[in-house]
Amino acid sequence: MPDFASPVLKTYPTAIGEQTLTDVSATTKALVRAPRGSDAAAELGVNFGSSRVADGTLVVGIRPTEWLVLGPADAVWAFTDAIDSTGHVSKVDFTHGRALFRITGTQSAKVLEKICSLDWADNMMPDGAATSASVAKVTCDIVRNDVDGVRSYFLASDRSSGQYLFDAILDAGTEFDLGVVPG
Amino acid sequence: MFGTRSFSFSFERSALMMLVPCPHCGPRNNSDLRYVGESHARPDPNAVTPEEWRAYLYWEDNPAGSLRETWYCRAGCRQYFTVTRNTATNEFENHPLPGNKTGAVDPSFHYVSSSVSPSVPTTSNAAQETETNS
Amino acid sequence: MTRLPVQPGEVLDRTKSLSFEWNGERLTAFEGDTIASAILANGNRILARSMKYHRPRGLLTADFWDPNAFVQVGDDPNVRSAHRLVENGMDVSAQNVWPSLDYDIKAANGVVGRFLTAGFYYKTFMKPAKLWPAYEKVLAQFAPGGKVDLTTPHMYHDKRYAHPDVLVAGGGPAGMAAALGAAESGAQVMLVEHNHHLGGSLLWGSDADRAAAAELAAAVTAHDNIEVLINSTVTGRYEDNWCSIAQRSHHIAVERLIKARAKMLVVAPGLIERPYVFAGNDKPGVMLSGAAQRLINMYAVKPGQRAVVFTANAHGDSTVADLERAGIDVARVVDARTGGNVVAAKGGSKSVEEVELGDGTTVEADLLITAIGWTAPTSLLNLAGDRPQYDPAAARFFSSQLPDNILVTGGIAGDGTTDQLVAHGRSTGQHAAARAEVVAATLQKLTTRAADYDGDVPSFPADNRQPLGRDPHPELFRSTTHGLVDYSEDVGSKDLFAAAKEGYDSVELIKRFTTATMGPAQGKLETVNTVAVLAEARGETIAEVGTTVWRPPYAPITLGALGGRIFEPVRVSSIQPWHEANRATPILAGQWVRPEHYGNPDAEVRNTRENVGIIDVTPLGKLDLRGADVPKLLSMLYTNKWMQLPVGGVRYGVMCAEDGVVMDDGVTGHIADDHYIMTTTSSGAGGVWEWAENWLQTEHPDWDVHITPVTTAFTSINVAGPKSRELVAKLTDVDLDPEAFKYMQVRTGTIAGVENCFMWRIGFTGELSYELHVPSGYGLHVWETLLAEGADLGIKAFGLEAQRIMRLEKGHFIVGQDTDGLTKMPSVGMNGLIKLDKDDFAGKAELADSINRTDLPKVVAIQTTDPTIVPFEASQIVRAGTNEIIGRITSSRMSPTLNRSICLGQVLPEAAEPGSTLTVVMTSGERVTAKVMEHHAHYDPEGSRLRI
Amino acid sequence: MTTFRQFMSSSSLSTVKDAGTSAIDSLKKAKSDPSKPPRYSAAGLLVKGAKSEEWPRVWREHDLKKSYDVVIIGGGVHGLATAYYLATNHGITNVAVLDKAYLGSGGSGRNTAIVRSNYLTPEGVAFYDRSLSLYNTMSSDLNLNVMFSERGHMTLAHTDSALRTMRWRAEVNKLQNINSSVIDPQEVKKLAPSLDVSPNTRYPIQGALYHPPGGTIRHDAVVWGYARGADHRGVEMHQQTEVLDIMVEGGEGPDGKGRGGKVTGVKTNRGDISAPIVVNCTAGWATLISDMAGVKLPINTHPLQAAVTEPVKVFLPTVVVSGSLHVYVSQTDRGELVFGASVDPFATYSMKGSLEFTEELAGHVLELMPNIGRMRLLRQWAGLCDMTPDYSPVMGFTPVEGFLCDVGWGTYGFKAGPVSGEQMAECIATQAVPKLIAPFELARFERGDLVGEKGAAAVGH
Repeated sequence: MPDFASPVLKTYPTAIGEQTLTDVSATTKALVRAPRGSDAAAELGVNFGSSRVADGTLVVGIRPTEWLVLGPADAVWAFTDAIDSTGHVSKVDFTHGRALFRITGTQSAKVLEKICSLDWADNMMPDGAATSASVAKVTCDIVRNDVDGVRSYFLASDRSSGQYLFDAILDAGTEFDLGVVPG
Repeated sequence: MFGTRSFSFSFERSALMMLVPCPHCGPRNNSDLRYVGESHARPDPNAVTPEEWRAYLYWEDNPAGSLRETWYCRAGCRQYFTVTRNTATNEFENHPLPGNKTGAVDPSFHYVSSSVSPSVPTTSNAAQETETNS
Repeated sequence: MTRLPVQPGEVLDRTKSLSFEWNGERLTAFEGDTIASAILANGNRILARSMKYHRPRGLLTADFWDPNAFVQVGDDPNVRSAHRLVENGMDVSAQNVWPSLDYDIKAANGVVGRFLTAGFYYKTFMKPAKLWPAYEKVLAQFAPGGKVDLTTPHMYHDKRYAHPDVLVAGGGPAGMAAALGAAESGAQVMLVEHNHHLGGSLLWGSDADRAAAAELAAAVTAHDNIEVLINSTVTGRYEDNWCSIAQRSHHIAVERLIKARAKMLVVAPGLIERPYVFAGNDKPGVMLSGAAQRLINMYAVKPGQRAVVFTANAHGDSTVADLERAGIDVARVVDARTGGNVVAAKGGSKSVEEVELGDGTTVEADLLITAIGWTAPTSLLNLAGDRPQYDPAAARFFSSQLPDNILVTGGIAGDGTTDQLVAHGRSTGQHAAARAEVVAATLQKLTTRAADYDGDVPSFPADNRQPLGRDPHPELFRSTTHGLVDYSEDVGSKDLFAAAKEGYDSVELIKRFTTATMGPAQGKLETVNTVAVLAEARGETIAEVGTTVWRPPYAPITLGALGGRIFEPVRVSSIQPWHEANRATPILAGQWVRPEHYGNPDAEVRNTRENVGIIDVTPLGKLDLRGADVPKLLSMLYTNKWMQLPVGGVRYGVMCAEDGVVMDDGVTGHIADDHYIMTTTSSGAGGVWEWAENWLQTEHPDWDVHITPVTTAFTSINVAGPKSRELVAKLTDVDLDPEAFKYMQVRTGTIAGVENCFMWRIGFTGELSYELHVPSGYGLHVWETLLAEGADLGIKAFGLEAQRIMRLEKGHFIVGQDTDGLTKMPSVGMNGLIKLDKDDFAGKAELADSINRTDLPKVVAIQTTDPTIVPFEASQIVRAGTNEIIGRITSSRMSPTLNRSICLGQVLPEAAEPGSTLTVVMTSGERVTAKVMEHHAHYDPEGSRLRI
Repeated sequence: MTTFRQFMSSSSLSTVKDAGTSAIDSLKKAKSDPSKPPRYSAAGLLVKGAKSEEWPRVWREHDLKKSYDVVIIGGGVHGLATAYYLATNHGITNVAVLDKAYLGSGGSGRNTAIVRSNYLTPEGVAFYDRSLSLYNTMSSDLNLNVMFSERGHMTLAHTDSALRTMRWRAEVNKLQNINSSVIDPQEVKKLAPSLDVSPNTRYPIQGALYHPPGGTIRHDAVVWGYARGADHRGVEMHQQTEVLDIMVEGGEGPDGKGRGGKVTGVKTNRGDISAPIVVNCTAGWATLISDMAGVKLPINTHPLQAAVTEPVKVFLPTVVVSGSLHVYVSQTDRGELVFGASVDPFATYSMKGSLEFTEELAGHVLELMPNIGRMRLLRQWAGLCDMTPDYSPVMGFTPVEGFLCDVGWGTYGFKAGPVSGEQMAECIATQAVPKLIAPFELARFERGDLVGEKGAAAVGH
């Protein structure tokens, strides 16, 4: 197989500050659908609005009856293959459909607050919380996934808008010295 | 009207930034949703006269008050749902945000979801060319 | 110089001297000076001329709302000079003057003022009608305001959202205390102050006042829970406490908009001092008590030499002491509370010289201070649905009904000593914090993503605040003479009386007729006086007359700040880098940027017809459909049948809305058991997805179908041309034998080493073609591999224009171009695809009726008699010899394949029969003939080329 | 064809017969009235100014009578123009115009006062062209300067498809002798130098439909002019008079309302009025009024927002419209930029302005004119628009006899005021639908034959 090409193609100087943005679009993404109350739903183990780490993957309840499983390909497929497929359950490889970015740093919520109307306060968006919303006018799936106690968020958008969104986030982060760290 | 029945105009425009009670996400800015229109039950297409069908397509209740209507949580959970809103005040029945109305908070706030009729959404492209007043 | 020695409360930094230009003259200032205070400190008194009569004007209020202090600063028009701080090197000039501030020819208007009553222009210039445009040009010369510089760059404007628990509008004593009260109760607070300093009216008050202000400001600034925004304004309050804040003090943006969803809003803007209506009340030297106090105490400027003070309240009284301390001779204090009155300010046009009093005496003075009462700036409250009520005892309006998420404190709520105001503010802040907690808890409990909220949401606490009192105040609006009511608009009380007599006697009509309150202060100085004068003219009370509705924004906000950074998402395919490197001419299609062509679309067409071409069709909408009930969904969405499509099959379908109008079209392939992929038009992708979800969620929730939008998950490449099979065969493991893989079939496999691809044989271009869909991370790789492997076959990339030409040669209609918002399916010549024997499908009921109609227009292929003439798209087709429109050309091109002009059009049935002769009106007006063709396809109507 | 008087005399209601005679009487009276108010003129201004005299009331106040020949609900441009032309063209003067607030308080005073006739469909063009010609002579017809400013109207195209629609409109216009053509970006720049016509913008200007006869007008003056003209001829304007119910007999619905019924009058907050003809000329409240007669309409009410900036010296000589960017803008003689947009996306009767409208508006205006970022937005407001499925009005008769509608004007109502009044007056007086408004009858929806303006509006890309 050839190399995976990310939707973010421009090159950026490497970050010097504490606030970082990373393109992780190459991460394997599986979209799993299962009915409410099904065995599959139970195995996925999280409800709409939250996420959990399971077997080397991040399992995110991004919509009612819809989950996004993120991680290295092997781990993602091992996890999703094991999910009970009885009934109306489907699993779609969504790796190529979405751009995926991670923004990390104590000020990361302040950056996002400039381009997204969500309330990023801890009680409204705790670590592990998942939702979707318009970010700089692009609909994104958003998961808070702190790294060593530092605020961090995944943002997944339609792949075709990836470059635009990446630049919009960087622009919003100017006043906080947001910089790019390679994935 | 937004075409539940068939017509629709631009909706990727923002208006009053009210909080819409999405039954799945919770309160959301209305800019995250698409307004679908009045909720009318779809008649059996095999049992209507053309006139009855067009009455379904075109007649509107348009009350200045309580209206059953459909929204689509476009940037959020992507679910269609039906709520009741007062079109004179833009207050939703069981409003999610206490304090907008004078009076006590209703802690037993809950939502009703029900079957509504399909609509044709337009795309942003089509909407862009919509004739404006001028 | 009129600069005073150092004043105890001045806000100047005398160690920092600045210089700037005023009408070409270099002036000096200190850091902290406003433009107006600096101009006055340099000995000038006149800042502007009035709109209609061009009368010289000096400071009236000496704050943001001053109607006489608009200046041009560089390319920035209409700058409030009594608010904007001086910066080194500023280029400031007077507006609305010609040729100069000192000598203005248009001041002649003032002489004929008695004829130019408000609304005079409605009564003249009717005849001759031809001359009105000339009059209009003259009137436009009188447009007030500064100049726009059409070379001003588009500056950087930032935006931000915020979710404070408590938003406090106003940083005076009550506002600061409210912020502290809320923050001390644990709330996150945003405190917004309109001016450059916290403190409000305390700043120009006594030493004790300033000490109190400093103490509060220090506490506010030190509190971690309070974000202070100075030189910022809460400009609006919208649904659900959605508040807009214009921040003019952020380091990276000239002005930025903050959008705050405040759980509680505390409104504490203080009061705005109201001018008095009397003869000569706009002469330079007539000013309000607050103006004099600000100039003396904050800016160390001496506003005059000899003053008359007309006072009805403590603020007026305290101004006397300030004037005296500044060395101004207070010639007379006229107390309204004991029956004193001011009748007229007299003198030359450039200054007051003497003041005529109610007792008949005349006092020489160059300064007349009035302190006659207040306007409560209830704008934010009005926006929340409040209808303020007039209290004659206090001579001002008070809020009457507020939603529970708004509280008021400070002067807008009542009167009191500084201590009383602070106490009220603090308890208001505490109460706001308690209410905000309830709102926060409710939001947390209702929001799915939020942390769990344990227990019951508390109820709103009881409001146990000690209310502020209301000091009695005499009602003072107009003296025994007529004077200006609206300084910005040059509208006087006499105009209002006349307008009322003429029948414009409701507050809204008089506003519209005279333009009173329509100027830059939007009624903050004018509305109450307008209402009072109208009440007087009608012989009614202020309460009976009512008031106008205040509209947002509270203070003007620049278009730049509102526009902010423009978020206009752009979408590109994974092949975009190649398109750019190969100098594709881009075309915008909605959010998509696509290659229109690579230099020569005709050559691209010919090469595709002769050899092989590839086009990036990624924006084509693609929906992955999975589940046992997909065929039922397809049957519902499309007009034709879908229950029997075998695995490996592909079918074309048309979607109609419920009114039978064509909505979208495309092909859908059966990939595997319970797995289909649907394509839609590029622009229809989002809409069809929502349409399908709508049917599933609301009409048929029992159907098992999962829809995933995969438009950009797959990069789509159409390989077309007689050599396309040969090319694709080099790259794939799929068996391309024409018998194994037929027209309108789909296969999955590996392409150029990329797994999990699918491809189908379809024929939009009319040639043998394979549409390849490859995972997008490898799209560019496949594209480049195709070009490399196809080099010996004569491969060339082609763009959207070549595709459009080829589809027109084939007669395929484009939804939204060859059809419009009223084109029902029977018009497009595909009645065979309308399967009325299906139980149900979208649009069935309407199509069942319209399929029998004989009056619907038809989409037909058209060729002009002269093959070299290509009518513009949108050319009209008329009944011969008339201007009666019977159709139009919807698509047209010169066909490089047929070397002739080809068209699609819509015509009425009378002209739709093959062979009918049509009259087409060219843009030039010339009429040419054309013929209706038998088939939609101009080229290869049998479709033999795509089935090989 | 039944004429108005035949209709009146055939009525079984005696009050109506009385009303019929009184119509003629009041016509005579109007003609011979010696107390006709003074004309407006420059000379008049001079005389009044010199003598410090007052002008008489622009329209008089009256007690509400018990009956009228025609009751018009809605004191905006449409209602007042209908009354004016009833009196002027047909001699029917026993007419009451009722408004629940003050005259011109609805859409007539909230629109952005743009007039034009470059519509898409032949029926639309013919209709609006008549309106434009009435606007052209209105100042002298009404003896009140409505300040019609024929400054040209430019609709920008940012895409191929938009340009195609502009061509379509231009071609249809030309066939009906409307001055309308497609111009290129350089010509656009000449007409409005503040526009950025460079190809590097997000929405490059590819051309425009230019319509020299279009322009702006002083909307309040139109209201006052019609009111004054109608008043001179004996029509009564009643402000603060709210219609609470419409009395209908013999209909198939509850209380005798609805299809097959016949209007007998209206109930108001100031008392009942009997009238054989009641005309719904409201906007925003059209369905609420027609509900009172039991008539269903294909209308939803949406707010339309507008805004105005502080004044600056005049720099924008034409009206500029961009459908793609949802914005239209013109500069008044006072120097303010007046902005409008398309309607808000959900139905509501709330007329509160919204922040998002101003943000989007400013963003888009700056796309077009990037140099005016320092101008300041002064005021925003909203009006109510009654949107129909085909962007065309509902005019003429309804299933209830004597109940007529002139509603559903969407965002186009102001432009159409004069011609609507003229045609509705003819419709009332002759009891037959005039040709110009025949395409807009209510029954088209039951037939599924919508008017083609919808076609253009929905043309995709």
